[in-house]
Order: sequence, then C-alpha cells, then structure tokens
Amino acid sequence: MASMNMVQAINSALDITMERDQNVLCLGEDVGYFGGVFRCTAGLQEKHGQHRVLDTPIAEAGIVAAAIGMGVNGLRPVAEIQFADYIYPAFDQIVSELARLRYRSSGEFYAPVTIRSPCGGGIRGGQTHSQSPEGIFTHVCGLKVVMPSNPYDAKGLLISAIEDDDPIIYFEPKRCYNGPFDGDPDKAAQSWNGHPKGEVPEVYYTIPIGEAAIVRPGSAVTVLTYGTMVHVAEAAIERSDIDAEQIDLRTLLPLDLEAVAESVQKTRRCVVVHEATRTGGYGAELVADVQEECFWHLEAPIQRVTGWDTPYPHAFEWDYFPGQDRIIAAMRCALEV
Amino acid sequence: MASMNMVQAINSALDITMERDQNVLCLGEDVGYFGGVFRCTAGLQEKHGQHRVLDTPIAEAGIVAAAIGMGVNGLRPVAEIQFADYIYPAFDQIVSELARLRYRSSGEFYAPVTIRSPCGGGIRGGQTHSQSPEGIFTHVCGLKVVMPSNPYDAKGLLISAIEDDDPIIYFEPKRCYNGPFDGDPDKAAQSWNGHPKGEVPEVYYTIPIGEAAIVRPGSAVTVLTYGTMVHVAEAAIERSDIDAEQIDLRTLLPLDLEAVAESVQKTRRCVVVHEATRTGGYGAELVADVQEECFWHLEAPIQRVTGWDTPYPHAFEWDYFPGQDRIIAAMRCALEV
Amino acid sequence: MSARYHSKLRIPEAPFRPRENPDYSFLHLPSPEDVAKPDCMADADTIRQLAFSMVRVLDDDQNAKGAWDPQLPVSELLEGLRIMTLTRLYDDRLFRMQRQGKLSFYVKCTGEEAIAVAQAMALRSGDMLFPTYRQQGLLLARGRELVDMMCNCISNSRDNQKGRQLPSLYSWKEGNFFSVSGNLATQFSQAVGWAMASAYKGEDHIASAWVGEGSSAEADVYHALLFASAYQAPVLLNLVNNQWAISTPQTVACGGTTFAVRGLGFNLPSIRVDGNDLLAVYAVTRWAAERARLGGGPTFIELFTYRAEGHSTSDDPDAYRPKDEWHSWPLGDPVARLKTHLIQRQQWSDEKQEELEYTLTEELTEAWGEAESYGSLQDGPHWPLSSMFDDVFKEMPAHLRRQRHQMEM
Amino acid sequence: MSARYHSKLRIPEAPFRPRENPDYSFLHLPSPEDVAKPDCMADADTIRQLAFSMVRVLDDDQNAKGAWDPQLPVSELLEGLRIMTLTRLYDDRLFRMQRQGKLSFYVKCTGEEAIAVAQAMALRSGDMLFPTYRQQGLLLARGRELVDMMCNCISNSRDNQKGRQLPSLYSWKEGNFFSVSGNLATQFSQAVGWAMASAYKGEDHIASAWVGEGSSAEADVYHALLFASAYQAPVLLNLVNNQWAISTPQTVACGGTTFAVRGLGFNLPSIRVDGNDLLAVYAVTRWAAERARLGGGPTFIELFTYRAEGHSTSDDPDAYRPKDEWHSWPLGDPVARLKTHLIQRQQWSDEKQEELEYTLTEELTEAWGEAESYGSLQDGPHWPLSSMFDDVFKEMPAHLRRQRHQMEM
Ligand SMILES: Cc1ncc(C[n+]2csc(CCOP(=O)(O)OP(=O)(O)O)c2C)c(N)n1
Ligand SMILES: Cc1ncc(C[n+]2csc(CCOP(=O)(O)OP(=O)(O)O)c2C)c(N)n1
Ligand SMILES: [Mg+2]
Ligand SMILES: [Mg+2]
Repeated sequence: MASMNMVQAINSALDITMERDQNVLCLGEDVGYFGGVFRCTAGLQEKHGQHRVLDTPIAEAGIVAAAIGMGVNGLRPVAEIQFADYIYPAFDQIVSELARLRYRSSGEFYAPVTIRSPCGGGIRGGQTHSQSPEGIFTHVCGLKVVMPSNPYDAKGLLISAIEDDDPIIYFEPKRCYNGPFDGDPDKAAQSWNGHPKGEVPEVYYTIPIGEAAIVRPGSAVTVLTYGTMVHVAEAAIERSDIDAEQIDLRTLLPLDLEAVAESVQKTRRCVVVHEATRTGGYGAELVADVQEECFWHLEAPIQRVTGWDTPYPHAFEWDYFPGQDRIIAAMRCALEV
Repeated sequence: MASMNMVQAINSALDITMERDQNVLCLGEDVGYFGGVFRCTAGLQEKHGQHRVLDTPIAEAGIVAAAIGMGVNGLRPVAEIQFADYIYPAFDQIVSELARLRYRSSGEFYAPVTIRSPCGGGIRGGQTHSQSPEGIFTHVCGLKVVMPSNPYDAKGLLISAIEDDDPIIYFEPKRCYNGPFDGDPDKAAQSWNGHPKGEVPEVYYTIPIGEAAIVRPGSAVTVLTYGTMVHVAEAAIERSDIDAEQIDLRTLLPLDLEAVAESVQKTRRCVVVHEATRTGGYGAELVADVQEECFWHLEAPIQRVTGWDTPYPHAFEWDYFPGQDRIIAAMRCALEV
Repeated sequence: MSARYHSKLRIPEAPFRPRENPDYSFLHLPSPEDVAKPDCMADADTIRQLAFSMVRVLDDDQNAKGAWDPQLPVSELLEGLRIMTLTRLYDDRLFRMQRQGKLSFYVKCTGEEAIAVAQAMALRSGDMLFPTYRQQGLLLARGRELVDMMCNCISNSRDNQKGRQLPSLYSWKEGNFFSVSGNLATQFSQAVGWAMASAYKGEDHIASAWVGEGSSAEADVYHALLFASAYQAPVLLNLVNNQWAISTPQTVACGGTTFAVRGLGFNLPSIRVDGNDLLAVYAVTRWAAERARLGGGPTFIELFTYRAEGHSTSDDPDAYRPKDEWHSWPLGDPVARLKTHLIQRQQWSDEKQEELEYTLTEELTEAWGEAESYGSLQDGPHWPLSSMFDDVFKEMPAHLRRQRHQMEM
Repeated sequence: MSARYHSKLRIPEAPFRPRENPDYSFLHLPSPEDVAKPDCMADADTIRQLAFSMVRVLDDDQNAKGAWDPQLPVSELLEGLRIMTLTRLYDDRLFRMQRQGKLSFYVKCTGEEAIAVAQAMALRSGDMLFPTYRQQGLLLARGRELVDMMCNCISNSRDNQKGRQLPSLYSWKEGNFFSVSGNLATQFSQAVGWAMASAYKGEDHIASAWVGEGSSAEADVYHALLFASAYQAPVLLNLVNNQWAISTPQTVACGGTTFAVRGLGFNLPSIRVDGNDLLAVYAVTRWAAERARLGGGPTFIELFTYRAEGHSTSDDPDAYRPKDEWHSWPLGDPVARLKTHLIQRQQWSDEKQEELEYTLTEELTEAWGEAESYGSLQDGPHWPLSSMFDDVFKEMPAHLRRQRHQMEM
C-alpha cells in the first residue's frame, strides 16, 4: 500500500498495464517527453520508451482515429484528450466509428481503445477547461463511460478499462486529482494523504466496470453522485445531519441500476447530483430510470442538482458549481413530504 | 393555400426568406446545382443565383465554420447537413463555437445560423442514414432544437428559425417528407395531399419557436411526441380507442414545458415517444421534467417508447422502429393502475 | 424583391453540365515515356514532379511504354482482365437486382475497376485494406466468394454482418478487408493507426486506404496525411479522383491544382496516376508498397479516373452532368483498354472476352441463386431477430438484455 | 516484464531537449536579397518557391535590404517599435500580476511581437481579425485601451466579456477583433466564412486569421485552406510557427518540410517569412492584403518565429527544452532588431528606448490601478451575478429564468 493522489494512481495503472502487456501504449498531446499537462503520464516515456508513449499532433480526431487503427491491429491504445472540453473534434471518430465498429462488422473488427480525459470545473479554467460532457457519451450506444472519484477506484477502474475489449471513455474529475474536493473553495485544499481511498496498492488490481459503490449507507434519501460531486455530497450530507444513503456510480454506462433501485426502494426518496449542465444531462437518465424502477416507492419528486444551463463562467465559478448548499436544499426538498 | 409535401414546404420557406432578405443564403453538399439529395433546395440556385446557393466541399465542419463566419459578418446562412448521421464531424464547431459564441463574447458576436438536417429512419437507410441525434444537441446550452412533423409547421418553423438570431438545429424527419408515415411499412404510402397539415399557404408566415401543439385533446393519458412519431402515435391512439391527449412538441429546446405540464396534470399519466435510442435520449429529459412538474399528479410511472440502444439495423428496421404496437402497449401500461 | 448585393465571390464550377458538350482536351496527359521512374526510396522532395504529372503505362494506342511498365507476365494481365470483367458484371447484376427490389441500395464502380483490381494484385494478402464503398474489386481480387458478397448485400441469414449494414458496405476479416463505414473518409486516418501498429510490432504488413476526391475534404484525410508523415507509417493513401462526388464536380474539392499535390505539404511522395490503366496503377502501387515495406514510409497516390455511372441507385446523373459524359473521357474504359492491349499482343481476342463474360455471367447467376436460397432482404430468413442486440458490446449488459426481452414480448 | 516488440516506428523528435546545446545552424536562412518579390497578382503556381524559402528584409546586421523592403516611413517604424515595446511590457506586467494571484492565467507573446504589430499595421481598420490567444499585439496596435484589456483579464465589473472568459481570450467588437476561442484553430475556418460574406456583399474588407503551428493539425485549418481556395475568399491565413506547442516541438506537426508548403496543395500563394522582422512581416502582409482586395483571393503565410517564454503561466519550459534556448535562436529578438535598425539609421537611441520603456511602464501602472478600481477577480465587483444567465440566448427562455430565480434564492 502506498499513499497516492489520483494522478499517481492513474500513472500507476498505466505503468502496470504497459509493463504487463506490450500491446498497451499511450498517445496524446504532450503526454510523452513532458508527461502530460496534468502529469498523468510522467516518467512513462522514459521508462517504456518513445515508441510506447507518443506525443501526437494537436488533432483529437487524428488521435482517436490512430487509436482505432491500432486497436484493430491488436494493440490496446490509451489515448489522452488533454481536456474533456477538447474531445468534440474527435466526436465523429468516437461516435460513428469507435462506438459502432463492433456492431457494424458483427464482431469482425473492434478496437479496445481507452480514452482518458480530465473533466469538470472548479479550477478557474473558464468555459473551455471545465466541462463535463459525459451526458453526451452515455447516449451513444457502444461506449462505456467511467468516472472515478478517488485514487483507489481510479487505478482499479483504469486497469479494467484498458483490459476491456470495448471502447471506454474514462473521465478524470481534475478537481480531485490532488485531493477530495468538498465544494468549498475557501477551505484549505485537502490532500489524498490520509484519506482511506488515497491508500492504493502499488500492485495490479482491478475494479469491475459497471458496479456502483455505496459511499455511505443511510435510510432517509438516496443521493446519486459520481466524480467530484461524490465528495461535495458527502460533505453536504455530513453537514446536514440527514441520514442519506450516498452512492458513487463510478461507471455511468452500463449503469448499476440494481444498486440504485435497491437503495431508492429502501429510502423512497432520491437526489441526483452532477456538475454538468442540467437539461439533457446524465441526471435526466437517472431520474427517468429511477422513476421507472421505483415509481411505486417514491414519496417525493426526484431532485436534480446540477450545473446551470450556461457555459462555465470564469468569474462566477462558485455560483455555477453545484455546491453543498444546493445539495442540502435538494435533500430537504426531497424529505419535505 | 396549396397542397405541399414537407420538401416543398421547406423549399418554399427557403425561397421566401431568400426573396425577402438578401442576407439569407444556403450552403451544403449537393444543395446547389442539383438541389439537394432530398430536393429541398431544388430550383433555388437557378432562381437566386450561384452566389446564394453554394455547393460546398464534403466537410461538415467546414460548412458550419463558414456559416458561423458568414453569420458574424451579417448574413443568415442556412447550412444543410446531408444526413443527421453526418453532423458529427461538425460537432466541435457547433458545440464549442456556434452555441457559445454569443455567451463567451457577451453578445459582441453571434451567428444566426440555421442548420437543416434530415433525420430518422424507416427508409432502409441502415445505421448511417437513420439516426435521430437530437438528444445530443438538447444538452448543449446555446442551441435551439426544432423538429417539425408536417409541411405546415415545417414552413412556419423554418422561416422563424432563419429569422431567429440564435443558432438553430432544425431536424427534418425524412420519413415524413412525402407523407405522414404512421409506422406501418406494409400499408400503401400516404401523401400529404388531402392532409390538413399538407395545406400550406404559399406566402410568408411563421410559427413561433418554443410552442408545442396539441394534436389531439384527450383525458386518459398524455402522449408526448415529435417528428415522425407524431403520426405513429396518432395512429396508435386511433387504433387503441384510448382517449389520449397527444402533444407535438415541435420545438425541443426551449421546451414548452407549460403545455406539457398542463396536460399531464390533467391526464395524470404520461407516455414519451421518440425514435432515438433510449438511454440518455431526449425522452429522459422529458421524463425528468414531467416528474419534477407533475409528481403529485402522476398515477403511474411515465413510460418511454424509443428506439433500442443499438445502432439502426438494416434488416431489422421495423423491429427497431418504435411502432404503433409498442406505443399502445405503453399507453395501456400507463393506464393499468 | 429586395436589393441584391454585387457579389465578388468566386464559385467553383463543373467543367460541363447537362446539354453542354463535354470536351476534356484541356487535360494535360503526358505520354508514358515522359514520366521518369525514381528509385522507390528516393527522397520525397526530389520527386515532387510526380504530383503534377501523371504516371501512365498504356499509351493512347494501348501499348505498354515507358519506365513505369511493370512488365507483368501475361497470366497476371489476363487475371487482371478477368477480375475487372467480373467486377463489372457483378455490379451490373446487383444493380439490376436492386431495381427489382431485392437490394435496398447499390453502388457501382463502373469505369474504375482497374484501381481496386490492380492495387489488390500489387499488395500482399497480409496487407490490410481500408476501402470505401467503391472498391468491391478488392474483394473479388482477393477471392471473396460471390455468394458471401451477395448475402452481405441482401442481409440474409448468411450475411457475415448479420443484416446490419447497407449493401456495398462490406466487411471481410479473413480477407483483411476492413469494415466499410457509411461515414466518409473515417477509414483514412484509421489506416494510419493500423500501419503505425504494424511498424510498432516490427511487422512487415502495410495498410492501404482509399478515399474519394469529394470525401478528401473531410478532416480525416488531413489527419491521415499528417500522422502518416509524422510517424512515417507504412501506409498507402489512395485518393480516387473520379471527377464527381454525387452531383458535385471535383473542382469544388481540389483547390485548382491536382489532388496529389496535397501530399507535398507533408513531404510525402505524391504520385498522380492514370487510374484507368491497370498497368500504371499496378506499377505505382508496387513502388509505394515496396517503399513502405523497406521503411520508406507512406505514399500519397491520386488515381485519376471517371465515375461512369450514377453515384448510386439513388440518383440520376443526367440531372447534373452531360449524358454519356463518360464517352468523352480521354482516359477511356479500363476494361476495354486492357483487353485491347492484350489483343494487340495476341494474347486475347474478342471471342475469348465474350466467352469469359458468358462464363462469369453463369457464375453470377448461380451465385445469386445460391445467395437467395439463404434468404432475401424482404422475406428472410435473416439472422435471428434477437441478434439485433449482439455486438453493441462484447458482452451484453443488463439494459440491453432487458430491452431484448421487452422486444421479444 | 513481457517480451518487447522491435518497433520500426519513426518518432519525430525535438531538435534539442534540456541539457543539450541548442545549435540552429542547420536552418537555411536566405539573405534578404535572395528572395524575389513577385507582383501581388502573380499566379500562385508561378511563385511556389516562396513557400520553401523565407522572406526577410532586415539582414543579419539589421539593415533593410532586398525587394521586399516596404520602405516604411520612419514614423511608422517608430510606431511599430513603440507598440512592440508596449506589448512586451504589458505581457511582463500581467504575467507578474498573475504570479501575484490577480489573474487566473496568462499567456505572453514574448519574442513574437513583430507578427501581430506588423500585421495590424499592414491591414485596414475595417478588416476583421480572427486571432489566437497570442496576438494581443493586434489590440495594442489597434488602440484598444489598456484599462479595457486589463479589465477583461481580471473579469471585473468593467470587463466587456462580463467575466466569462479566461485572461488572454479577448474580444473587441468595435476593433473588429473576433472573440478568441479556447478551442484551438476553430477561428481559422470561420474567418474564411467571414471573408466569403464580405465578397458576397461586394465589400472590400478582408479577413485575417491566425493559428499556431501546433494547432495547425486541427481539421479547421484544412477546411480553411480548402474553402478559401474553392471560393477564393479574401482572407489572410497566418500560421505562427513559434517552434513549440506547449512541450511539443514543431517537428511533430510539420511533416518534415515547411508549413507554408501546405498551402501549395490548394494552389494558394504560400509565403514563409521571418516572423521576427517587423519589416518583412509588414511587407508580406501588405502584399497579401493587396492581392485579396484586388480579387486575387487568399494567401497562406507561415510566420517563422520562436516562443521565447513558457506556453503560459501554467508551465515551466525548462522541463522540455534547453534553458534559454531562445538566445540561440538565429532570428533574434524582434524588438531588439528593429531598435538596432533604427539606431543604425540614426533615428533612435538606447536612451530613447529607455525613456520609452519608462513612459510605457508608467502608463501600464496607471492603467492597472484604474483597472483594479473597477474590481478584482477575487473580490469583485464583478458583473451582477444574475448576468450569468444572459447571452446564452438572445432572449432568456423560461428554463433559464427559472434557474436564475433558483440561484437567487
Ligand atoms: C461524413 C459524410 N458526409 C456526407 C455523406 C453523404 N455522401 C455519401 S457519398 C458522397 C459523395 C462522395 O464522393 P467521393 O468522395 O468523390 O466518392 P465517390 O462517390 O465519387 O466514389 C456523399 C456526400 C457521407 N456518407 N458521410
Ligand atoms: C482543441 C484543443 N485541443 C487542445 C487544447 C490545449 N492546448 C492549448 S494551447 C495548446 C498548444 C498550442 O500550440 P500552438 O498552436 O503551436 O500555439 P502556441 O501556443 O505556440 O502559440 C494546446 C495543446 C486546446 N486549447 N484546444
Ligand atoms: Mg468522387
Ligand atoms: Mg506554437
């Protein structure tokens, strides 16, 4: 066991899979010599060689296309998109090609590509370094979508993702790279050091894709979270004294609907939280699923706490960010009746 | 008044706006000399000149980018994307640029671009000529999303869209270009001729963006539809003898939530229908909205009738298509309790 | 009507439109002897001229000439002629079947047969092909069974794509023929990734990708050129300039020069070749494949040809170009040219060609009959309906199992 | 550890990495007299050489030479020097303010000042600029108030972008300076659309767009070249090759030749110019602008320069390139070069430069003070919080009104 932050945990997952399988390689903008703008690939080129950690041209569509071709030819490429906000130029290659290749060729061809990309705000990154586009990808059949919230999960899920034969979009909530951010920008930054999920085995291990985790058992209301919002909601629950059951979805697609339904059927109330904009976000799917599975159990409308339907504004970052207060208000709302 | 099919209605809208405003021009693949693969721009180049109806290179991102630049320079470009399935190469220009330009520049710059694109299946087009990607765009703040279901609305909404100063994605359900398709592929094709919505004024008129229409008043259950599914649901309701209230949303964003909520609060039951894949589709947002607005009125879970979460298969088109039977089953389900 | 601007925009135009008389004499066609053949490992910047010129082997009289003559044995030429002829007859047959309602759609490659056939001949079976919908000749040259191709086109119970794809969008894993995408150009940059993987693994296989001149406007082509150049991937990047992209003339996509020149911007060897000359296409492909295999990296090839028929079964070309413009095409018909060449060398005759066509037609009839015995698009049998949910993922997740169950109710 | 492949992949490398001695003597730098100046309406295919060569005016001794010398009046040269100096000092000031926590982020253009300044001087005020984040010189040359630029960078109550954008992503409508996007390269093809609209309306305004050499890999650059070429749009397409894209050397993006050559694939006049020579940049821009205005269409310009500082306040360049590599850059410092040139012509002196810098520093201090009086990023005042919901649409739809209301509760 070692104490790792999320960057180190991701780095460790990459290092280990590269060590174990020569078919694994990394590619992306600034990932090679420099080790990535967030340092997730630091040291990997030096260790595994220039041929396995490739600095690429700034062309996200080209990166994903190259990864698809590599995947078809037997490799397991891990492509980094420098910020999730910059994944859109690759959208056609991801949606029309990567996601559908196995289906359209009836299994003759497939590309086991993992696309890693830092997402989320709270780092004063303005509207093009803060987005959470997961809801766009969960609507695309053929993709799995993963978003860990802590170092331990990050490593185990990334190894699973790389070993998985399906294409996976692996979002990294960058606000939690260095510590579990609880949504209060005025508090001193916490580190992963000492956090139970910051204790990470140095060796190989996996966490299955498609399994949610219960962050905190409870009976009053179910709070569905993932990514950064796991920690914000955890703090909000703590502060509120509400006996909420909190779930960290970890994998958004395929969703662990069983875990979700079981919890809501027990608590009979539900709050859905994410940082992405509200309309048409992944939260809408969660609401729809929960009301389909648990309608007869529900005692109050399911609440959504999300980013507003505007781009992420630079100056008003903390008014945009769905912080503890809004989560507490939503839980109270769900409990009111 | 004239009898028009949807292609003619769209053509008429383009013709009239070009006639009225020299800043309107059309661009896209094969839209010029040939008049578009679905003929929506037929005759316009001959009438308005080569400089106003431009055949472009096959580069959807380039088309949208050019349209943005034109829009910034005072024009009102109408870009055609030949099939909605091919809108993804333009995704970055649409999402990062077109949708956010007004916001990021605080109103200094904006581009009043209309993007027209035929969508939907049922024409044996296989997985890349059948998609309904509206749910990807309704999640993008800054875009309006429109989908008419008939010639009369198509014309009035398109004129509104072109005159609107916000960017608009205007999806054309191609299965209804020539007639109101009721979901039964074995029945002889119907034409718009004789259909009340096929009676279209030859002159200028508009239909406001953001207003739903009631297709059929009723009291037993609210059926939310748009595009091709309007006609499929209408036939299903007819066949079922259920006194459903059917709404044609027409504009998906901004949604006419008032009309939706009013209806569901009256009927207390709701079925959401679309052709797009289920998970994360626009229907999820509708369910979420309805359960938020009408939770205390609902007497049964809201049902979703949608395409399956697979690409559109060539051979099994009619098993994929959410036809009348599935809609009837869903209505019954909503009425069971 | 409101005031009109006085536009100064330049509009790219088609050379000829309906009711005009096509006259392609403005094309500069060098004679086979005019174009030198460099060593296949020549520095790219010493052979730029090949992008502006045109490699030809068969001259206007269909005699093989010049440095690029690949000196193929007659047996191979005859095989090339056989497969080109088969390709044409196959297209005619399937086109007719589409008109009879047996296929939902079809795309012919008439007039362009030399490209796929010669290129398949010049490559090795371990080389990976990333084609468009207009390279059915690759399959025929690599020996794909006619029945299998037809089953693929009618989505029946023996369709190796389980009824999921439009006709013409083939896939053939054992033949190293990549699944054809409905989205234009995407395969071009994927092929580069495939080739990078081959080089990374230290293998000798190369990739070969095709794209239409119209589709070359898509980003993927730019990325293919750039990545291929950056990593010197062993890949052949073939641009098929058949003059038309549905109704849009190549002038809209080309930027007023040759397409081949675009490769020079990435310091790639870039060669324009007479695409209707099987010998020239073979020679250039062989040159590029050898270069790639020797570690010389990618080559960009413009194959200059003409789309003789409509874009697909969905359009009528007479609406946007002169009727029979093909007959004014100065580079002729690739099948007729090779046939003439072989006849002139006393290796073939019109009678033999007729006989060949007769035999191939029989084969096609038989194959079609067999294909239909496995089911038709309209009436099946197809794959079992439940297979619709397979292959979205490797293993079916719960939500798809639920949906499959729901469908079966 | 498992077996390793014997990779044959080619990996593009940086010329020099930390702890290596940079030596750029391999660069071929023609002398100003070596490069002819064609008529600005010359056919593109007659002037291809300009893409392989490099237009220079100031020679190694900073004397103006050759056909491209624009013969600018001294007053304009002095103005150019003034604005370049201001740009550098402005950058230094804002960089320091970022280090003090007053800005969230900042991007300098140190070493590249000649580009934006000379190009702004060579264009007309009605011409539309589509810049990247590294052309702040355009704003300074067009007379944007320092205070306004600073307010934009600290998102305060006077920020014309209402606190929505990162520092360096300016927008200035009245100055015809397009809103800078955080997404690389997107503006390049938009500029072509703007120029097409200008031509369509019959106007004389031209557009000018910039992109970094790293970003030139994005699709938008390809589309810009293609659309500009197809419709002969009056647009200047400027590629700023400052050798680095964050940590990635230009070798990864360039394809082993010049960037300018890429324009030849579209038959565009394509010119490589010494980007650290205000006179040369001015001359080339003027040539291209004149061409565009006369109906000669687009020009592709590679501006050859060096990014003297880190990519932004977020990185440390010493981690990926030799410390002080800039000092080995053979094309020097644009400010120092113009200064030397003017001193040699007895039009300027070191003292005057010092005096200028002193005055400008005062102006900057004063402007910063004023800017802060309108609010700071951390403490405000900002725009009213409710403005966060403005401008998503022209008119606020109901769901945003509802959300605004919810936020205010
Ligand atoms: C991304 C995308 N955009 C548009 C289309 C529609 N489309 C299909 S074929 C075609 C023309 C292609 O022309 P070209 O590349 O010259 O190939 P050719 O048909 O001549 O072989 C178009 C526009 C598509 N399939 N994919
Ligand atoms: C689409 C997109 N991808 C990636 C980034 C992240 N990014 C910001 S600047 C930069 C490097 C750009 O280099 P270059 O184009 O050479 O411009 P320079 O910084 O040298 O002026 C990168 C990769 C981005 N902003 N947008
Ligand atoms: Mg073509
Ligand atoms: Mg750079």
